[in-house]
Amino acid sequence: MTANTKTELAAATGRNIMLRQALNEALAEEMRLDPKVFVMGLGVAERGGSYKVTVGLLDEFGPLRAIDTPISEPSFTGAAVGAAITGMRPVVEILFVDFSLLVLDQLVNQAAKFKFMTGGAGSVPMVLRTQGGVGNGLAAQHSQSLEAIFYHIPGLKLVVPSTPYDAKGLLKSAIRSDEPVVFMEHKLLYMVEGEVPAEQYLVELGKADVKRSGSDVTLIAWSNMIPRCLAAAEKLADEGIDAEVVDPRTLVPLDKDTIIESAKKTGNVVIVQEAVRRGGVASDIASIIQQEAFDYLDAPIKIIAGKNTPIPFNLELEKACVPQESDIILAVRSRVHDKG
Amino acid sequence: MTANTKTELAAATGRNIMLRQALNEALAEEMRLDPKVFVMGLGVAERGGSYKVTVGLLDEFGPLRAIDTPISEPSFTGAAVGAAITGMRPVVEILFVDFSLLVLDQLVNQAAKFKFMTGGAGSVPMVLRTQGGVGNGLAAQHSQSLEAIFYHIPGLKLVVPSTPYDAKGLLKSAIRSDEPVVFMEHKLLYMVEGEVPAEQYLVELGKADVKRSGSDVTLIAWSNMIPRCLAAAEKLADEGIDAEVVDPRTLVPLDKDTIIESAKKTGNVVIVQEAVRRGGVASDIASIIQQEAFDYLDAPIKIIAGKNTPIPFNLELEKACVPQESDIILAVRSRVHDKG
Amino acid sequence: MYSKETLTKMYRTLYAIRTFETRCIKLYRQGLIRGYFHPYLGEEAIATGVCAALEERDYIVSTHRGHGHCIARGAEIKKMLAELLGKAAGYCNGRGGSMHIADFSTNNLGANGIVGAGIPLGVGAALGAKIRGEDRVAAIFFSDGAANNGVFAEAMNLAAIWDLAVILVLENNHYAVSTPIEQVSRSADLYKRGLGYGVESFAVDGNDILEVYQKTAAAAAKCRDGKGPILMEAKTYRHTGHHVNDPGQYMPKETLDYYKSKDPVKIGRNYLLKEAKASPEEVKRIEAAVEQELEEAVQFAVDSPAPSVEEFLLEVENA
Amino acid sequence: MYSKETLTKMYRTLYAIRTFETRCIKLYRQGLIRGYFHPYLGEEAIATGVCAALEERDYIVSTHRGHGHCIARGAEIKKMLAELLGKAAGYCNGRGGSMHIADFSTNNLGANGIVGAGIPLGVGAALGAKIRGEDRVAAIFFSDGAANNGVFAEAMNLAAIWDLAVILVLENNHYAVSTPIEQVSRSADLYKRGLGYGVESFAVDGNDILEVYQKTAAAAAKCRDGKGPILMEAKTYRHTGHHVNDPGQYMPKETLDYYKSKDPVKIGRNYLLKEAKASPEEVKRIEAAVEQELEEAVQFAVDSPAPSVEEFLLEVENA
Ligand SMILES: Cc1ncc(C[n+]2csc(CCOP(=O)(O)OP(=O)(O)O)c2C)c(N)n1
Ligand SMILES: Cc1ncc(C[n+]2csc(CCOP(=O)(O)OP(=O)(O)O)c2C)c(N)n1
Ligand SMILES: [Mg+2]
Ligand SMILES: [Mg+2]
Repeated sequence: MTANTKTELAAATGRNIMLRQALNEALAEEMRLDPKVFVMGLGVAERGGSYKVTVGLLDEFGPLRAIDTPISEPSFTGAAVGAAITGMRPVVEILFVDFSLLVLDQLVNQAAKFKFMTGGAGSVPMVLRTQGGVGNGLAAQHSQSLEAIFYHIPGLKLVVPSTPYDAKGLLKSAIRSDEPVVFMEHKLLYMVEGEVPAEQYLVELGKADVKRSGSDVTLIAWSNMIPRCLAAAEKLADEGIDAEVVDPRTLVPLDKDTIIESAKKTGNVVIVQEAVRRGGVASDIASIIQQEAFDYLDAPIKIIAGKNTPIPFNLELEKACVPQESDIILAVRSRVHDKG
Repeated sequence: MTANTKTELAAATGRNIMLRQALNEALAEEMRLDPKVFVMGLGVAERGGSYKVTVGLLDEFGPLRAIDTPISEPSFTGAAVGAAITGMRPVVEILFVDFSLLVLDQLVNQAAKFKFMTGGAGSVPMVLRTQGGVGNGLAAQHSQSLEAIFYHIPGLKLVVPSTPYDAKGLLKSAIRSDEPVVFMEHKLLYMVEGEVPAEQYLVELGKADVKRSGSDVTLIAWSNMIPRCLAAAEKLADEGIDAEVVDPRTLVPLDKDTIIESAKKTGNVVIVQEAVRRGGVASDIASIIQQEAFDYLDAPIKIIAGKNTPIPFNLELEKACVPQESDIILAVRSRVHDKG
Repeated sequence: MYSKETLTKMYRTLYAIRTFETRCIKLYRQGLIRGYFHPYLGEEAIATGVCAALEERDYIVSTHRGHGHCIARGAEIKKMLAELLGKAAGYCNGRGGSMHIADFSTNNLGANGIVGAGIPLGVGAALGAKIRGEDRVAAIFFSDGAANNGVFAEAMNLAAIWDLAVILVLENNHYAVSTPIEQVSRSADLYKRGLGYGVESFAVDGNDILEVYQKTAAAAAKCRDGKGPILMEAKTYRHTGHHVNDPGQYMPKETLDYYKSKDPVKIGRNYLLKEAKASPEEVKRIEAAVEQELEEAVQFAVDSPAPSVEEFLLEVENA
Repeated sequence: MYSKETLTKMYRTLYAIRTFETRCIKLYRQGLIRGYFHPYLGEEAIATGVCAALEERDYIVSTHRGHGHCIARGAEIKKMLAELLGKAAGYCNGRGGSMHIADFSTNNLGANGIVGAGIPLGVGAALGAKIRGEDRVAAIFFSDGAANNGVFAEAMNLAAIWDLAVILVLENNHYAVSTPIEQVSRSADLYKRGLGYGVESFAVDGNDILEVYQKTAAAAAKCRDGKGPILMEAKTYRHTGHHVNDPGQYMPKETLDYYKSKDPVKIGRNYLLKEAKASPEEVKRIEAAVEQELEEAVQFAVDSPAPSVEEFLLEVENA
């Protein structure tokens, strides 16, 4: 069963769990269903993962399917690719997306291209789970948002969940995908709670979710920018501005139809992205919308994004680098004024 | 002395050399001027580089300043960063941009952020020379165009020359830059000839060059797409379509003024990029133009880009993957028809 | 003592690789093969000896210099040639070319355009087999240059701590393009690098088919016993430059002559003649059969159609 | 025989690191320090002994567990504290924090948030010095976990083939976070990995300040003679978990007790008392002075202003 917001609510049984628990359930369920699925990474087995996403997997599935690795990211990622090529379904954890910069040869030159280079004969059904975004004073090498890099690479799918419900259903679909999937979590969302039904379900890759429907302006965001957009939307509602919040949930494949439809409806688009503005995914989405909905736009597409800088350690400076609820509210307000 | 097209022509003395020779002159001149400048990479010394860019440097400057390396890209790039931090000006060669995926930790986590992380106390005056794009049957791991990755990283400059004149002047400026610069060459341009003055000159980073001025449509392109745009423009001229061809020459810093000015003048923009469409630099430039020149655009900004696939080995398939002169002509034509 | 059948099979493979590469270089000069082409000439005994000692269920991982590994593993010559010519009937439908041929029917996980990148892939194949409880060895081919890519040390260590059935076959041909190993390693005995990681490591004469075969068979047995991984450095030398267009002037004549005097194909032929008492006529027949299959394959490849651009673009659209 | 002055200086440093880390953990618990904090408690003798044996002109490269290296190299405690508190007066103007402190006034090229990434940086510093013809050694600190990052092998090899003046100081505290070295290496004697690369390699007692000092002095002399690089593995153990919030329950009590019985600070104090015949009162005075400087530094850091957000944003705009 695949789901969208409506069936989500239907399915939800009032069971609230944290996003990290939702991910843990997804892993355990898929590992029970398919002996080819295994997890590996730094401390994923004995420690249960630095963010507790893989807790209990070692006990239930043993050391051959929950594997602790040395600090050899390029090679254990490459090993996952080799295992996938030969029939396994590895779920590799790269502790911080910042460290994924160590494994791009294996991910981009090998995993993403293998099926193509072998004329379709080979396939690489693996998931690379990683985690990004600003936390609380983790500084420049532990706070990046790098989804744009994966987004640009043919052959990779890219998932950026914002809720426990989506995270669980999308991770299960990612594990079942026959192509390599980069699954980007956000460090500030692991402990966020949300409704997750007890029975199993999938969320299809490539289906956006309208997290809030509205008529005045379309807010497009993902991952940790979704809660901020929803909070901003509530405040804006008090001012009589009715914002629609669209969460693509997966950036590859991208649900262009839902995005374009919303843009045409409101004629007014603001894209909110934690990553730096230059060369970010928001720019690409904007370029698509201006192409597909040119005659419907009342004003240029506005992008609110991270500042063009590495992330500083000091908390106040850090805060100033990524879009806050207030930035979203101000941008939408000025935008609605521009219009009228 | 910094230059633009006019002074280029003024300066030019009818001396035609290949782009790889222009690069070679830039390296030799800067190495003579500054003993802190040295080159390292695979075969750059004894072999003079796989594309003959570093020929003669070993003889003139000796083995301490023209250094052949093992196949240890991450570490010799890291060594370049360490040398730069301590006062040298290394010019590292990564043979193919595809292999730069091995060095992104050193380039992105270290070089690009070092000055910032040290509160401005440190600096990394290094140049990473690399080479990308489709050649002739080099297949998926030797044909990528990955400028979008570097473009997204705060702290890196990005140079993408299209002519021998620009290549020489920009490389000299890159070597003198106090921030890390990624200098992206194109394998099909090395043997292209162009006028290069005998006397020394610089081309400033961040200044676009209008390679052809026109009034009907703005073509924005860089690197190997420039010759194709210029050839297309000549054909279009025969049909009475007057195309302007803008070459940013450096993507970071990006000369937005020249781009916006041209867009406002023609009201009609086509961006031509060899890299895949999704998440490419063209999307970002389009998102900037629609923001800055919204009311001047007669039609959506059109992007002609590489197909969303790894590059195939077969030459016909390869050709079909990247924009050809004919694709540019067709796109501009249809665009001009859309208008009228 | 080796059966005549074994020695015949080995010689057939040695000769098949030799003639394949020689013929393809001609095709390259004629412009029928494009792009990269790294001949395996002079190294034939390594692929042949290693693969002869493996079981069908075992995996191999190849390199940019991979034609020999393919053939030794039993690939179809005509599908290889079709790929080198960029034809639809090739192993990769003309999309991969020389550096990306893989053949899953022989558990050949493929060549690689990134030097060293195949090493962790092979370790992962062995890991998967261990998880599934299957008795499969992964033989990973790579050369001296790749031993300087950090993934060599990393991946060897992974194989060691997980006791994987991995044979690291280091084809030390003493060069990375034009860079001699002495210039990029204090010791040219690269097998020593394995010792510090607690990995059984040794060197063999890479031009002697029987030494390679014996040592590989023993290594494979150890791996199946859970005593892997093993690092086997096979000393050899290229008979040509790095790629088709490299004259290789930097290779000292005396060294080249020395290794040519130890030509692995000649050595293999001598084993067949002396050990197995084959007659010169028998040897000729073997060679003739190989040559005929090769010529038929060339014809097949030349005649077979190129991939359809339209279908390709359609596929890309729907990707 | 060591002069009293030398032993005093060393003890002062050992004690300064010990009290700095202990005090900062308090500040962390009070919420005054945020983000990552990896205490150097228990490893003080390594940074102290190594840096005592280096010249001012020499370079060091630090790690995520870097406060000890900073202090041993002579950093200003108050600028370190200001950085840990994210203040404008800090070494990085509050932009780096614990994992990114560098101090160019002492040729400390900085800590690093990427495990192992500092190793090639140090090799590059030594390469630059060699190109400039300067007599400078680069001492590169890293721990057992980093030895499994491929850049360790790659960069050690670069230093070897270029005969660089590099001392690779492997602080083997037996853990990478909670992962014991035995689980990720067949041999816990990581120095052995250097031998295969032709690098002089050995292990020392990382808790014995004088052994570390002597061996480093000898290594530095060799490096200045062009006989580098040298891999020195210093065996030690953390007194705490991996970071401030890690209780470290996975560390066996008996092992921890053993190493605590070999407390480097206590050992250093005994050397001062026995070898240099310092009186308990003298030792107390040294400790009191250290404590006073530390408290003044804490006050300074607490009172000093945060960086201006406006100026920061302006700077970003103009970048
Ligand atoms: C990571 C990487 N760096 C550089 C290259 C370019 N390159 C292709 S083959 C080759 C030489 C490889 O030497 P070696 O590993 O000894 O293999 P051999 O050619 O001797 O079989 C190089 C440097 C590459 N393909 N990948
Ligand atoms: C490349 C990389 N992988 C993982 C991490 C997360 N991490 C931070 S410290 C650490 C442990 C490092 O162990 P070791 O090198 O032994 O240093 P120690 O903490 O013992 O001083 C890990 C895994 C990282 N920072 N960088
Ligand atoms: Mg070689
Ligand atoms: Mg450690």
